[in-house]
Amino acid sequence: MPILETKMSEKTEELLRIKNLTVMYNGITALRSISMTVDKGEVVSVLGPNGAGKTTLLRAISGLVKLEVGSSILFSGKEIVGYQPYKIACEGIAHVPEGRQVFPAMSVNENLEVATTRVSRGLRKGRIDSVYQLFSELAGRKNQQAGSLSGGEQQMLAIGRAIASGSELILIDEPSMGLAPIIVQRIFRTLKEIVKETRLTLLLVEQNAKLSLPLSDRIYVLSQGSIAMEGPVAEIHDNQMIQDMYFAKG
Amino acid sequence: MRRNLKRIVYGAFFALVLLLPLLSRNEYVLFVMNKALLNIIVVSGLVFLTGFAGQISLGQVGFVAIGAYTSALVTTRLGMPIPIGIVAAIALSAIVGLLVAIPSFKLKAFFLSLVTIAFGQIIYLLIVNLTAVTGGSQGLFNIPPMKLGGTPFTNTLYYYLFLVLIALVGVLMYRLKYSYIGRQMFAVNDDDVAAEACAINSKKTKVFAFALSAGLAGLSGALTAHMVGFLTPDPFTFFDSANFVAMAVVGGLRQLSGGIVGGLVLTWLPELLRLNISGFENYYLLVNSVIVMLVIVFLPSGLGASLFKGLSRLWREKQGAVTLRNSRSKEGE
Amino acid sequence: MKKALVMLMVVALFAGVLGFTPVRAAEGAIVQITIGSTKATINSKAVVLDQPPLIESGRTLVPFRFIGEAIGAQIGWNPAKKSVSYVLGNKNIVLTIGSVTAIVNGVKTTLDVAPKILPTGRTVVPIRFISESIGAKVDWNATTRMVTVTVAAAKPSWSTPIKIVLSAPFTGSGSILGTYCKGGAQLAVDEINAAGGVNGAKLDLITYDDQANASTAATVVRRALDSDKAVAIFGPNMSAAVLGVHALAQQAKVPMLVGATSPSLRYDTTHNDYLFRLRADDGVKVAQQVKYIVEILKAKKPGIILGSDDYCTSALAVAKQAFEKYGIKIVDIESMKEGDKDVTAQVTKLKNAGIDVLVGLTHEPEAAVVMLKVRQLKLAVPIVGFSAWGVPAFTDLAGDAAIGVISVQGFNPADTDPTVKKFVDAYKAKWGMEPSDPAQCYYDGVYLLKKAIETAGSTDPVKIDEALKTVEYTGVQGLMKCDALHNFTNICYISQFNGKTWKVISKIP
Amino acid sequence: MVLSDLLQNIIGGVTVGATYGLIGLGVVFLWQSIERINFANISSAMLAAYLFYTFYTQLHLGFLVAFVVSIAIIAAYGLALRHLVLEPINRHGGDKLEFVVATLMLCTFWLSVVKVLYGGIAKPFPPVFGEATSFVQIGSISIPSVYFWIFFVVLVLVLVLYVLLQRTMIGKMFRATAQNKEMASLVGINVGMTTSLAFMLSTSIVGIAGILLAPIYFVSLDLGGGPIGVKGFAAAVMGGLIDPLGTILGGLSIGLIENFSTLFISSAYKDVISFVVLVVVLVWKPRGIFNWTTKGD
Repeated sequence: MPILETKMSEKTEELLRIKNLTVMYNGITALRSISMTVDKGEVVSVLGPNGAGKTTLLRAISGLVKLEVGSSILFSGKEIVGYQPYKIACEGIAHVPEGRQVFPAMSVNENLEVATTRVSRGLRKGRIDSVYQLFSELAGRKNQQAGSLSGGEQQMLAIGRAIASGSELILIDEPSMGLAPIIVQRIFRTLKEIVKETRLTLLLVEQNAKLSLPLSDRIYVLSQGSIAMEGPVAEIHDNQMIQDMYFAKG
Repeated sequence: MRRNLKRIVYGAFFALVLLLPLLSRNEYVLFVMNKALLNIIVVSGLVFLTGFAGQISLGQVGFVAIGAYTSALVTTRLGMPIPIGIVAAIALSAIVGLLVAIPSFKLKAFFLSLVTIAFGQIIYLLIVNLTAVTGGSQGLFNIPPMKLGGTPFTNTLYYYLFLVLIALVGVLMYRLKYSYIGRQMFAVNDDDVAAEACAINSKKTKVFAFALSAGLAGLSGALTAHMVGFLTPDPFTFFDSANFVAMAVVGGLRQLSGGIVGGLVLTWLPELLRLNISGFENYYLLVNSVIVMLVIVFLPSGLGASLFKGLSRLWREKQGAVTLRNSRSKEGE
Repeated sequence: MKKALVMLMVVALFAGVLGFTPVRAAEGAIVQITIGSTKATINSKAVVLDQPPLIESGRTLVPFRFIGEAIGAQIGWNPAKKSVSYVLGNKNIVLTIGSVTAIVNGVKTTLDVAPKILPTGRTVVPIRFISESIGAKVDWNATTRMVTVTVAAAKPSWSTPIKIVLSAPFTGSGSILGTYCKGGAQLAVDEINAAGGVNGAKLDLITYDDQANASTAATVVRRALDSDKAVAIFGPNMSAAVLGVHALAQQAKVPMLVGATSPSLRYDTTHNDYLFRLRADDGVKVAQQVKYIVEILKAKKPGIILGSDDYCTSALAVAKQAFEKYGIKIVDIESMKEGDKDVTAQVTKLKNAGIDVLVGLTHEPEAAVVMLKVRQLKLAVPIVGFSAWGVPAFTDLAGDAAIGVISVQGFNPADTDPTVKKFVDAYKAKWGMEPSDPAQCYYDGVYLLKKAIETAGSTDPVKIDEALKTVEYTGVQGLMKCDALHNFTNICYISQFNGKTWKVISKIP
Repeated sequence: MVLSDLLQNIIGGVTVGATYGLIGLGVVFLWQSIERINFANISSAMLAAYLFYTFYTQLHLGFLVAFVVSIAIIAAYGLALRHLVLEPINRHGGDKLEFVVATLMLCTFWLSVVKVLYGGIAKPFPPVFGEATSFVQIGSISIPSVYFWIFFVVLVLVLVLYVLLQRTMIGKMFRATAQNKEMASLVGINVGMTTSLAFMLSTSIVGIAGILLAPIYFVSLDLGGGPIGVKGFAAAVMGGLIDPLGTILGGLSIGLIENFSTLFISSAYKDVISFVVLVVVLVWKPRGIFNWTTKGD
């Protein structure tokens, strides 16, 4: 065993550790003592049916929902429960919420700019340019109002904003929702590229497991507010339930 | 024991209400009390409109003015009997209320409140400028008082008349609140779109709420005209509308009692603050506004709610079904 | 904390309501009893005694509780000392059963007959002694064997302060006026009190804010009449408010002295014996103004800039009539609202109408707005303003733009008349500012009231009212005497502003 | 009606309208950030005018000092407004309507305070923008010199606000918060800070407007309530409550409507007409007729 342990610490560093996370909405338990970890450089997917609490999980990490006593979220070893959302963002967790939330009355460039508050002044332009390299569609629309972009472009902008922020962990919620398949594929291609090149840490919520699994290292399956299953992609992928749920033809 | 206490408190309250004209032989007290009762009628309408149907009106005094001038003109210029004047007042205010409701289909909260402000101002300006009809800023005088067997009503008679009317309004409101239409209103208030999806015609309920509150305001205006005997445009300004909304909020928007508590407290407060201290004539409105602000900031659910909470704690009764329904929380907003 | 606040409010509310309930003081009563009969009357209402009155040593004895209640006294019974006490107003009587010594207001007095307990167990007391000690009159009719006790209604005593109420605007649109109304009235009250009051009694001025609002004024006047029991009311200062409330004063038979100037308040329309105006009405002033415009300025095409409230509109009504009398047509009337700050369009229209004199019927700040625009747009005609144009509240704001403006004034602080000068100096010393219309009118009003009370020899409002109709008083406004229309006519000035003061062109007594 | 008359009226309408626009800006900044309407918005104008009057005329502090100190106090007042009115109401479960009523009462409160401290008599404003009777003659048109100050300051203010909002990081953060509060906090913007900024910006702009307006309105209670406040709201509505430039244009159009309805219809009904126009605009284009911030959507 000691050999394994050494190996672990060499290979990975724990970035996010969630312990006993519980969320109640109006007396209904939305998440029940969730415990999970995300290592640095890892891509972790969260699967689960509608209403399983996937979005709530991401919102809980970002500090947008009230947590029950006893919940703990360690980010880089630091307890962030009770932080205001903007503080959590400044710690280095970027959140791409579902529904492509851009600032509609601001230009593409301004959308990226306001996300770079934790980047030092001199490096901001470089980070923004790197987003334009990843999403060349946006480069040509720098000064266009974000509200006038197409849905796919808005999603790219939302992801680009997270990348521009220089966060260590990016939470992405349903990036494929409501987009044409071809655009979804385009976005996931870029995500794959990012993961490969930058070894960014991703926590991904995605209904479409066909898209997310190839990207992921590990999976958590949420069901009715609890973790039903977890493990490396290779193991879970063969699980019958997952097969039925996400890969069945029909 | 507790139950007896409850009975005693309520009994004493109702006895006080019923016997007030006999306890106090002071005409001034009765007159202010009558004004408070008239305000209660307007504020009850506002509580219904705002608290139950979720529509804001910052021009309610416009309806009061329409009611007051209608009844005054019908009785003085046309020589009709007072009841006809009052019915005409209610009808006209309610009809104008229907019209003001139309913008509410499209507009939300602040935008609607601006429409109502504009409405109130337009009515005020028309009163001031249509001198031939309204007497302009000089006003209308010699409006006939109500009569009982040939002799004019005393303040005491007005007091009991208004009490009866308030009781009727209260019963009407109570029945509406727990009727189909009342539940629809809660639905509209909570969520327009969802209510629409449930096949509730939000337009109809909004129109109804506007017309009802306007009609009540008109009734109050008409009664004021006959009780006071004259009309000038000055009690019909924007600040008077704001004062009515303040009464509704201070009383509590979520209970029917809100109108009563708010109307009573905010009519009496400035009168009580008119202290006999030299120089205080400059300060009493300042103190009044501070007290109202404190109540709103620290008791946003209103004095009425807090009062009943305090009373029910007094006799420690389990909160029954009715109170539960009363205290609907404001999740929808 | 919350609960405490709520309870506090509720308690305050009810305490307030009940606080206004007056303790029943002696309200005047006539009590009649017949010897040997249990039937008696109080204010001609029949009551039944539990013990018929009896005569002992020529004195009538009645049950102690009955007589106390009948005359409205508070009754006390001390079983230990076997003493009975009566308190009414400032009178205090203590009798002891079986003793001929009584104590009236702390002074020992001897009775003819001692109070006693009858075999029936009833305590009886001598009616004449009790009644007379309390100040009532006792009559004995030997044939009907009837005793009549007459308790006079409590008059405002000369030793208590004489309450007068001022209703004036302190908040809202007319708040400028309230300051002057009170300034004038309070100055007079303080001067009178410092000089020993009215026949030794101090004046007590209670001031209420009526917000220049007729319906608030109605509440204030009721309060003055019912709660404060004022012997006279000053104000309201706004004509519409007076029209709304003067009937209340009439019903209560309390004189109301106002500075409001609308012609509609004249006696020939109100028929109110209790309403007096402390100066000439606008009919007089506007007539002077129009006379000046037509006869001196020889203007043929007057234009009017008009405010929207009742002061302005009622002045317009008079002006229209006055011009009509001269056969002159007003060529243009442009209106503005109180608070308006841009009158470019109005002044443009007046200019284009070719007017040869501009008549200003607005309040002070609007007058300043108009004059600045008149200078900007170079409307080069004489400007004749109504009384609100003849005050510093206008000239301070308008500055140089006001130079040359002619105004009809009810008061000119620059007048060299010694009475005026004395008033202006005293006002400046007390309030740190120059008095302005209508301060002088309420100042004179209080002195007028003092004279009326002295003439009447009473603080009974009805008698004061009678006296007001006859007294003459020379004050800041000149000789004041009630005319047939219940106006105290005053001096009026036509003056022109020279950049510093109003130079009097003519003084019309 | 000659051309110079028309021009004269356009200038009058535009000047008064610009002031409505400035007042409206105060409404816009608060709405943008917290979607609340401060009905005591106009009180800031009155308070600033009286503060300036106190510092300049009574304490002889000099123009610049008096101006800066007054506006600083007004900004601090904005901050206090947030922490003493908005936050407690939210904390105790109140909502938009409670804020509306509390600020309505605040309006009365400030009027009473000023009335008690300074009396009800309007005071002449010190001639810091030139004498009231000094006019600039251009051809047959004569313009009071203070009008140029108003144009100048409105122009500078709009420019400064434009640069602040469009070009600086803090301005962009402010706009981002206005458009999507939750998203703003997720990208690391301190929403609490931008809210405070909104309050301070809102009261300061109206405060500056107040000092600027005082030569026209005088140092008077008229600056603290009445028509100007309502017309400020109307200007904001024309800009859809979010577009600053649209608000200024909205104010200008209200000023012009007022002048032209007096000129061509009736002076008595000019306010009726402008209120009817307001209602028509609200019903016809509830998002504002001068609102270019969001297209489509």
